[in-house]
Amino acid sequence: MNSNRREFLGTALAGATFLGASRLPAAAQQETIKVGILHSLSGTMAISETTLKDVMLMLIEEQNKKGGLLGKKLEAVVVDPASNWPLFAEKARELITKDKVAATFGCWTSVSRKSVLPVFKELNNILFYPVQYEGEESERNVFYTGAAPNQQAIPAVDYLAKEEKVERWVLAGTDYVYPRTTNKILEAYLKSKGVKPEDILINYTPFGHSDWQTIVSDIKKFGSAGKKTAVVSTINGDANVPFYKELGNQGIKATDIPVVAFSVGEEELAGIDTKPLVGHLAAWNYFQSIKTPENEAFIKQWQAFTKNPKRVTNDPMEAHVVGFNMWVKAVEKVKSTDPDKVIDALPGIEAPNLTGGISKMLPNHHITKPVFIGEIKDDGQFDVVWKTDGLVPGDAWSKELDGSKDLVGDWVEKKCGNFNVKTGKCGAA
Amino acid sequence: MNAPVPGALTSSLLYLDGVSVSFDGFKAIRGLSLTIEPDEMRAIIGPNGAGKTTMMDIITGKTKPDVGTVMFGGTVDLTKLDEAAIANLGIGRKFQKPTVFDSHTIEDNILLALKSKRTVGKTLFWKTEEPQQKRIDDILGIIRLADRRDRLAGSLSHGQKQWLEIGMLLAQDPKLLLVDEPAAGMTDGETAQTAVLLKEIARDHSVIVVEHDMGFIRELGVKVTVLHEGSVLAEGPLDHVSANERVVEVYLGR
Amino acid sequence: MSFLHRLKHALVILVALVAASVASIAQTTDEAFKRLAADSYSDTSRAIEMLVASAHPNAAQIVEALGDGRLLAGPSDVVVKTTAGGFVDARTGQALGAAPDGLKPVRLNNAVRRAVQAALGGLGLLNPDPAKRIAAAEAVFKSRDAGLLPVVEAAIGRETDPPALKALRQAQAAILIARPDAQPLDRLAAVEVLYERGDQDALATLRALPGDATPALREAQAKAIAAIEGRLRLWAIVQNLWYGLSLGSVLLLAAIGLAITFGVMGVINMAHGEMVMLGAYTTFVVQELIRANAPGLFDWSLAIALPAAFIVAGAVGIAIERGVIRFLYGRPLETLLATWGISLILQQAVRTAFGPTNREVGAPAFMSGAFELGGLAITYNRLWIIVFAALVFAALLAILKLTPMGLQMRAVTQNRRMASAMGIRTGRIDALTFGLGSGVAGLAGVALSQIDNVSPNLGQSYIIDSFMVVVFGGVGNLWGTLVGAMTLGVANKLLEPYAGAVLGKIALLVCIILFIQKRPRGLFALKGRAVEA
Amino acid sequence: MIARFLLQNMDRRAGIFLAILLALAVLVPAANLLLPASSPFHVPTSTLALWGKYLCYALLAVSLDLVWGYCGILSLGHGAFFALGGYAMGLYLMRQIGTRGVYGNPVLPDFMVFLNWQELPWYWWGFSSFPFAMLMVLLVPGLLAFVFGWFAFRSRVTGVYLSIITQALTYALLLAFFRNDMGFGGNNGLTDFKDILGFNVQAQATRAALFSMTCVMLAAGFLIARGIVVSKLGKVVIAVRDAESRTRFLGYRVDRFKLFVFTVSACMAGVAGALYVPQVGIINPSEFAPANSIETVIWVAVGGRGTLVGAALGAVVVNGAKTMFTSGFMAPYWLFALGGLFVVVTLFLPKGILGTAEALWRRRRKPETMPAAEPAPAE
Repeated sequence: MNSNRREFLGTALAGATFLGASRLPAAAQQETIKVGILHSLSGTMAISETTLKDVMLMLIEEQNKKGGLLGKKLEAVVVDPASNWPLFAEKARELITKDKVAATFGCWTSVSRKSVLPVFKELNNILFYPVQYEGEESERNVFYTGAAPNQQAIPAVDYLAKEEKVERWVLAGTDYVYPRTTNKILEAYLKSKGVKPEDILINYTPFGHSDWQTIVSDIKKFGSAGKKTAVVSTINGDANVPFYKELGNQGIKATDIPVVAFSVGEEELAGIDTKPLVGHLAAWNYFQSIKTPENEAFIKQWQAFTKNPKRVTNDPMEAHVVGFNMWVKAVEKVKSTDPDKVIDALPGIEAPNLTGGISKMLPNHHITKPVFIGEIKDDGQFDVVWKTDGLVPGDAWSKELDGSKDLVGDWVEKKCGNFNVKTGKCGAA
Repeated sequence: MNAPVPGALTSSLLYLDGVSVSFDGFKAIRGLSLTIEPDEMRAIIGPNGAGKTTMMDIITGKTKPDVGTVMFGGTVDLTKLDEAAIANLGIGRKFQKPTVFDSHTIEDNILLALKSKRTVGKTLFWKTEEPQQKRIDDILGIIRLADRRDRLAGSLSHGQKQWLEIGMLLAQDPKLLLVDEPAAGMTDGETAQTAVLLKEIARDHSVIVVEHDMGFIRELGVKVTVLHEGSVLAEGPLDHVSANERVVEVYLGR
Repeated sequence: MSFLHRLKHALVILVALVAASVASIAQTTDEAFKRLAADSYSDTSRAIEMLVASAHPNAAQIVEALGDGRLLAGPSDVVVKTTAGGFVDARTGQALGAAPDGLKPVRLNNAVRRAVQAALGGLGLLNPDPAKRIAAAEAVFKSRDAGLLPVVEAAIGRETDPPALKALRQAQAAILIARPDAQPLDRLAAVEVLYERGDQDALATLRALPGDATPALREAQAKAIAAIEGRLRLWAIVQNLWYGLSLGSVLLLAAIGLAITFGVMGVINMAHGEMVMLGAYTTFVVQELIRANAPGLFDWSLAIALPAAFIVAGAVGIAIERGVIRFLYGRPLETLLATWGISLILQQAVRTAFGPTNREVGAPAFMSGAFELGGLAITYNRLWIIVFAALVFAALLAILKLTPMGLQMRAVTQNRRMASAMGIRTGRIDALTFGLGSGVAGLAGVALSQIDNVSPNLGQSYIIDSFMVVVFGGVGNLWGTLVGAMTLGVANKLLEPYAGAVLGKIALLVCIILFIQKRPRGLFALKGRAVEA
Repeated sequence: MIARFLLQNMDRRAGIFLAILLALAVLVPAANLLLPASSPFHVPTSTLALWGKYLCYALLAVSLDLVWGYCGILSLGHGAFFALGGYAMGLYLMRQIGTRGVYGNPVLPDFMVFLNWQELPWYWWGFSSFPFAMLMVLLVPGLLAFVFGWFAFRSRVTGVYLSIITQALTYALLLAFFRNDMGFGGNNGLTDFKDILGFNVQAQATRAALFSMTCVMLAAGFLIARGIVVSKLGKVVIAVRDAESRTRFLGYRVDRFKLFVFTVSACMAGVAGALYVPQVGIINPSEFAPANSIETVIWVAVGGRGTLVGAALGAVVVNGAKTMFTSGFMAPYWLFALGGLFVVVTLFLPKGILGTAEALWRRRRKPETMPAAEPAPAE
């Protein structure tokens, strides 16, 4: 009776979405090489990731101007994982199986990387990950163009100890894996350098923490024990603005208690009035203020592309530039975009970074990078006050942690991401 | 069946003494005392704000009195119980504004009211047995809605809802029925029928009827209690109380 | 630091007014200016010492300029860019028409900055302006440089201004206490002075007592430290209360708009946070305009932004009410869904219009910095936000209680049918009420732009807390919202030191959940039969 | 008796819905495993994974519809029960990794190794056993719901207040699970699963099996929910939704009925979460995010509140739309579309897709009757 029409409607709708969902943007012409861009354009991470999407679009456009790759044009496939981790996995699968991308550039947070990792392994494709992270990973299908802890955290601490004579340390971070691991590493490292436990204060705050009054005043207290004190900040992007505002207001000057940050770059500072922060530090592998021909060209190109003469550049953007160029070179070398061939070709590939050096892809799928320490200037830029002489090779596995000190990643000889030098076996066990 | 319980403080079914309650300073009930005998029908009248509805709220446990005793069946202190417990003791209520379950069919409304164990398990695996179905049919007959049993209660007219609610009262088979303005919004014919129905019920139930409609009260022809400002102003046969000039003054002077 | 020793000798000379030979001065200064041009931090620091040592007439001016990055150096000459914007030849001190070409500002790092401070400390002690002298004394107090003792004492000798004298004595004490060769009695007296000062820095100085100290001194030090710590502990509690109040005021601002839309109208407005965000972005736009057109007005930017934010958010609010919500009255849970959709749209709209990254909202002068009140450090922006929250609250209360519009609002919310029967145009009142609530949220946005990110996600981070506050305080009651916000704020801050930020917040949420069990309608619930219906 | 309970007065709609589920359960995996990729009827694994996810959401939606659509309890915290079920499954999957973690630690998961935890926290014990884990999938959400509901319903917290504190509940859990000290992997959550009951979770066959399992569970969940709402208890619950105090005066202990439905629904949500985790390959605290719970409410509203089938339908439609909008040229603007959808639905389809379709249909048939589960003005 009356119900069957109802049914019909229901099923029809269900069917419709089924079809709709199952045939998504069909691949256009065959003669393009597709490149996946997996960065959140909405949700909490859009703040950081949207820029990276734009940078990739710019790079691909440039490459096409140069005649594309292997005689074919590159085609960017943009998806929005919306800062939702399972959606990252879904979108990765979509990029690889539906759009048949040759490689994917994406992810910002560790959790998003962890979420797509199984997909890239299962479907054997390539991910370029451009953000500094906690290390402790070396996967065949992932290339880490951001800094490992030994390319950022440890040099920064060395600088403070040497140049600023710091004896007392506050390790402040957002409560997630990157700060946790980095602080574990730093704690071990500092103790090995003879810092007493009572001279280290570790503090974790939730994401997007906005009321810093108590913590900043605690730091002030901790700093008044008659020893030179510094803060090593692994506070996540969003929470930094209120943190620095509070620092400025409570009158903590860089000359009293310098703060060195690992997640604060030009983009983050663009949201703050930096006058009270002059002299606080950040450790990166790239600064916009670094004067090299490559960098100046890149900045000009970027500001032209975004039609915004004030638009800043930052470290993860450079990571994408380097990663993209490495991928292009590898593809040209093997005359193919076949993931297996490219993966094997990438280690050893060299590409110029924007700071005048030549970065090299290592067997553990991390790259060599210079390390810079910059002081915040009142114009929101950084003034490089220290740099490593050469380029520092990225360690996949930290020497400071018991769990991982015997591990190395080597995809060239050992074909293994976690080879245990003690047991001489792959897979640590 | 309603013989005084041994050891009871009183032989009466319902016994209110010195009950008072106030909302934010406003004394809705002050020192109200009232007793209802088994199988008695009592009409309660009084101007608006006399505390009629509040009295019912107190008896049914919706409102807890500030002071005073409310005993049921001589032994049970109603002030200690919640609505559900009181209802299960056998006190049924019909609201001033008829409240039935609009999105249920008329039959289901009766079914929900039908006397039975009210536990989760029992209702989950409920199966309507023959006698229960018969009882439902009877009640539907009594309230003249048998032919509309599958309609949604929401689709009924005001008067029909009144009847349905009375039917639900019957289904509950309570010892005491509290009926709030049953004749409101009814045609004279319906009103007459309602009076008959209530008298019918009153044969083996105690009933408290709150009503404005004097004609209706007259038809019931029962003892009347006049409430004013939360306490009893007069009590007795309708002619007797309507002769009382205080009452007249209260009604006219309002 | 070794250079401070040289600095010390230099100042001893300076104070003793033994003028070194003109030639040597010229030499050292030439050397110093060369180093300034060398663009190396160590050279710059060295240059500072030499300048001070050389007792060069412009030394103070030069070092000060260097400190604010107003010192331009080149191979040939060094120029001071005056605060007025003119140029002065550092060597001769005579004004120049314009800066010669090929000059680069001398760069600083923290080491150089410290050198500058120390130098200014030394030089400033004899500065005619007492404020400058106090600042200088503070610098010495921090640097604790024994070399400056003679200068300090000399300064004390001629000091007339009491506060400056106090500062100088403290500086002297800071130096003395760390000096083995000083008189034991002096050092004991120093402990006393530091105890008088009794703040974190004093504590730091006392703790830095070297190992040589005599038992008597040790004892005095221990006593002083204990006493100061005790005092500070008390202040810490007060401080925490203050933090609690300021957090409470933020919560109040975020929630009070909701107390109207949700509390008074019963509309669950999930887009409330976005109204706050719009307010913040309005502030940003206003500041941009001011920066571009009338920089002089910058300190007034917030004052100008307030009405703008109120109007923008209020207008959007009215639009939402007329466009969507009015069709949903009596179905509060449906409004929840619709407004949630609206909040998504607003967020993405702002993201598209302003980009996803944070925008900078500057702090006007009167809102930056902090001041000490006893042991209490009070930051101006927090202070102003508290004041602002109080004003907004009072204003709202007045509107609802005193104005005819407020009267009509309450009438409509209490009995819609009756109100319309009395000829109140309920539709109009609804729109206005919702607009008012949204506008107030906009005002909150102006305040929050001073302490938080101005990003499309701004609103999201406050919406839940706001609902907690309103529900906790009791729907439909502004006072409830006030008490609710303050209670939550203070409780949060009192918990934080022990439980940490996260656990503290969790504990609080659990408390609210349990509290609602006890008082299902919040702190200030309406009673009586009216509520049941 | 159970069979009777589940199948009592089965109507056409339910029948067809179950038929569809059964068909999906059989045909889709078959089309995925047996047919060659070239065949036009071949279902790619990605679609399989996608639809597995949708159907988990559908089960969550059904569970929410049970409490909201029929009992009038708008839970803004149902994501919490979903996530807890997911975590229970996640713990099991983590324990299955064994020595295959990057550090090859037989006991500790990787994240515990490099944050040098010394031993496994007690609350991880037993999760290496599948039966125990499955028990927890039901028990943990169920227990939380029971305790929470016992407090809330007994003290008659209703309407908006209830919604807000359910939100507080899931928010508190969100914060708690973010903490690394909790030992649930903090923000990264649990991931990099190897196998389930000895089968590789990545394997196509396993995926297919999980998909079928999801269909079956959704069917089961639907039957249970349906059994409840058509029983007399269902009638009572609807009565509570429409006139709570009246129901009390009839002698029903309203709080107990609410508690029962709420707990059942929570268990159902837990199962949904447990099926969800192995298919998406990660569980992390963001599943507790209040926004997720609100979205679930919206699926139900879109599909049609108080029509269990509609809830499932809504979940699939909204998520399908999300999948489409978040790729290609729409990517930067999809939030407009999604937000717009919610506004439009609440304004013009207050009964949701299914409810409206029904209403239209009935208007042409018998104007005066309405479906038993007509959404009443919520309180």
